[in-house]
Amino acid sequence: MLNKQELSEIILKMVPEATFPEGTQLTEVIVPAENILALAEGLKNNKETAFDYLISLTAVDFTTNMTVVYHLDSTQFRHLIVLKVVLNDRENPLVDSVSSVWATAEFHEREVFDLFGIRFNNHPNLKRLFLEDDYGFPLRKDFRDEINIIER
Amino acid sequence: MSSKIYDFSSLTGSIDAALNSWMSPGLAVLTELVIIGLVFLIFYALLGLFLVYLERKVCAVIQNRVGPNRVGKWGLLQTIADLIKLLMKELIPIRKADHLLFVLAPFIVIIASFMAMGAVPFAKGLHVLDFNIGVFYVMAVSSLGVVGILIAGWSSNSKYPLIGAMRSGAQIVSYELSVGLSLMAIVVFSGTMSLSGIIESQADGWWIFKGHIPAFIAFIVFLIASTAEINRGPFDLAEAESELTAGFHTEYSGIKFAFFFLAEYINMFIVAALGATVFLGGWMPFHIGNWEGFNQVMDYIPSIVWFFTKTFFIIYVIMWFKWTFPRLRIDQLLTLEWKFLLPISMFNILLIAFLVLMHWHF
Amino acid sequence: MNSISKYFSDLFKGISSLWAGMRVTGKYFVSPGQIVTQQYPENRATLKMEPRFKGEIIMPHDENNQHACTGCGICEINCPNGSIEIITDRVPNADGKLERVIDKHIFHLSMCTFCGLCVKTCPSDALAFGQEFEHAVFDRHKLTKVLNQPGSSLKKEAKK
Amino acid sequence: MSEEIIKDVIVRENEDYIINMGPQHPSTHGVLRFEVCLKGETVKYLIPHIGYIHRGIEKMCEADTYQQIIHLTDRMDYLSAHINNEAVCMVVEEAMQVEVPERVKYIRTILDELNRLASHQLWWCAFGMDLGALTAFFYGLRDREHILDIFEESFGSRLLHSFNTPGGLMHDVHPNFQKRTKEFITYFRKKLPEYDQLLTGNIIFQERVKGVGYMSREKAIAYGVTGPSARGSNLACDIRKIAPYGAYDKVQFNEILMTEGDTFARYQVRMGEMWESMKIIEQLIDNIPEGDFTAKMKPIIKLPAGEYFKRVETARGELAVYVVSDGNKTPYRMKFRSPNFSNLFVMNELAAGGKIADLVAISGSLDLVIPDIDR
Repeated sequence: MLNKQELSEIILKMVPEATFPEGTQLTEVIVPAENILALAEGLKNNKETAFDYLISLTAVDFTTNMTVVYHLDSTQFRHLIVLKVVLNDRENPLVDSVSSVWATAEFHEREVFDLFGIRFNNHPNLKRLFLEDDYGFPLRKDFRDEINIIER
Repeated sequence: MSSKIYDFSSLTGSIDAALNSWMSPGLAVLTELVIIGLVFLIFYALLGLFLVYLERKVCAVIQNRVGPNRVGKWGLLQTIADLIKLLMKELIPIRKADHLLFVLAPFIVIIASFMAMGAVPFAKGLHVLDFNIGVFYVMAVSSLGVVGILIAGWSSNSKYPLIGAMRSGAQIVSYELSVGLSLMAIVVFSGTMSLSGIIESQADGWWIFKGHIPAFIAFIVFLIASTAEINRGPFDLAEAESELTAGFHTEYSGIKFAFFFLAEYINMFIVAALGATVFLGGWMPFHIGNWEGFNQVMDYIPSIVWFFTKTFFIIYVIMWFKWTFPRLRIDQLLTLEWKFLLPISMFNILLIAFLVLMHWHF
Repeated sequence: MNSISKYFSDLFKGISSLWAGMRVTGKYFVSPGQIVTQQYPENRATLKMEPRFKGEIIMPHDENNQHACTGCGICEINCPNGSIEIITDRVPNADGKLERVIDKHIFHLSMCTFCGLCVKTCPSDALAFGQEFEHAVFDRHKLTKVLNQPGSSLKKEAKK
Repeated sequence: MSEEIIKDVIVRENEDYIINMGPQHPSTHGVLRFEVCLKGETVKYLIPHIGYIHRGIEKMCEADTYQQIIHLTDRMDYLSAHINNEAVCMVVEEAMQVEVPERVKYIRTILDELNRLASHQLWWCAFGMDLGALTAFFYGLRDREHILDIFEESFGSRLLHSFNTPGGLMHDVHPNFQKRTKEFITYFRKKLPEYDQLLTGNIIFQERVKGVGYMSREKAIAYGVTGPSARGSNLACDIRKIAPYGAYDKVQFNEILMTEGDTFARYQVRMGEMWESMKIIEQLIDNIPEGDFTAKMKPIIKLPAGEYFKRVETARGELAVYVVSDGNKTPYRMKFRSPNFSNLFVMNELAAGGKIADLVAISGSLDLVIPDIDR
């Protein structure tokens, strides 16, 4: 079990651009989009961190940017870390897929693609998961559906 | 000893004589055919309805439920209500199905079971056809039903029915062997294939008792194999509802579905009747050695009661199986047959032949 | 030889395990014990729901046809599904001041999920759960209910 | 979307025999569709299709206050409704830094375990039915009825009881609660061995489940499988042990682990968990401390701006709640990491190469609840 200090040292070795916001519930790391795959592989394969279990992969629409959030756990050490990728291009957000690192990411990424329209590079099967192909991206804040959603 | 038992052939003989005195012999035979046909149709329908009701009640009691209790007293009319519902339902035609075969299949299934019924000895002298190869005839005819099932599965032009039909084919082809061999055991004991002859040979004791352990093993094998042959749980792979929704009759509706349903229950009756006849002495009362008084009391119970008691006992056991066991997988089903039942029954029949040769049976 | 004994011991174990299962079902066949099926329409007279059973939302009225609802609208705000609508009216009271009273407290049973937030948050305890559970109707509009009875008025003592 | 994104990854060959299991199929336990490619009786591959009951709970949460969210979480994994409620409540309590009374913690833990028992009973009977043992279905439901009666007496509803509320409980449990729970435990301790006689020991059952659908520990981790399904593959993933919440730190219980990784191992884990749940309830039921049933909470809960994350162990695995708050009374973003979502997608790995009957057994042993997948 590593604390925030030790984790940040390891991560900074892999991705020097990473930043660590203060005052968060869990250890959070913000990394640039182009580094996420390398960092994911590093965190999983590093013997000290061994983040082999992706709890959840989701996204948040902050209206100014899209943030992809990865919650990681280690089945060996049971320490948690949150990776964040900020995507400033809201119209055509694009990030590397981590499905080669954690198999479960394939489906979480499909869900994120379905609900946010964030596309993942090198994803083996990026299709919509829940909704129809011509439906919008409902979890984006600017999504409007006059027919099905009653605003309160 | 068996002379005390009422012989139905006197009744049927008197009807025959009366008919012959009224009309020409050819017409009399025709009338008899019509009468027997009508009686059987009614018996068939009533039996099917009753068996469905019985099954529901038995499983309800096993499962801590009440079972049908709304239509009629104790729900006795429930199956009749269901039948009316099925009669009124639309027969959904399937596009791109082979229509002739699609319609034909339920009839093949039901005719096969109907024909097998003809050879069942219900009581002393109450017998439509008393073949000298009765056992062989029942087996041959009852396995005709699989043709109907295969046709039903294939002609539906649907995927689940096809899998169900193929399973059913594989299943019945294999289990036919064990059924045949286990019946053959008793044929070896009694020295005849005629069903009435087999019953007569049990006048001094049923084969399951006087056939030693081999006859008992043959009975168990018969019970398992025949349960498989009539596609009932735990061998109901052809219509495994959790895998194939409804198996070979997925696409059938209304009365055509009812035919399959009815045929399944009648087949169960035929198998139970055959088991009762061959192993449990058919309509022969229960006799114990030299207890003359006891044997006489037993003789007072009509033979038809004996027959139905034994048959329904076997039916109950088959139902008990269904409501206890999970379903087998298709490869396990075939393993059970080819690795266990078939070797056992083959060894068993050799043993029996040896016993009979040495005159070690009673 | 070992394989033969294994064959027979497998056979024996298998049959005895099957027999164990048949004993359980056979036991229940002989003595079913407690029958769990509820004979529903027949037992309607004796069928008592638990006092806390959430069947529907009701507004209890006393013998003077008075209820405790002031029409504050907290239940309407708290309802997650919009199944409560309150139509209020302003009528002059004894002092001549205009006072808010409810005209209609409309409850859409078809939208209610029985989360209980309206009952819990009501400041004057005007709402409660009813034990009625037979809500099937042929017309969906019948599921929209007006909770305050016609001609009912606000219970004055209830306000403290 | 561009064409190459939408196209299928698996190019179907002409001779592939594709059957659709679902959306209406007896063994999918809901509106889930498996597109199964068969070769004879053998499954070549399967593709799960979901979304038939996607209700957009995460979107709906963005318009609801935290108290109102509770009733939505009931409807995700409806068989562990209470545990779902507790997850949201705890994330709010943690964010508000509210200390809930001990009594609430005890009652919540007991209800969690009762809920887990009810869920496992339903799983047992549905699993039996999947394998064709129809009587098992009624025995399981018969015993589950006792738990539902306890729930009905205390909460007024049997399945979807929005009984938790941020800060505590909606109201106190019924005075009969302790007595009836103890009665139930004595009753069920007698009935559970019957389950073993009817199904576990049965040779047909064992043949059907042993060695079927092998899942290695690595595969379980890679696919994010949690709960009893993963513990059958020797993956210690019980949140009740890793990060105890409620009163779990005050009770002794074992985390059932099996090394075989097959369907029978997953079955045995759940059967073992029923015994453990009863042990937990027995340790707590007599020691419920007196006190308030809720902590003091403001009527309008506004979480401080920030991000909060909480995991609980539902009957099917790990439910994680991730809340992004901007300081308003409604969450800015609410994400439920549901256990069944991850558990579902390992199906192809487990079922490929097996028989079609194995597919039914495997999907039964994963104990999928479809509304939890779609959310």
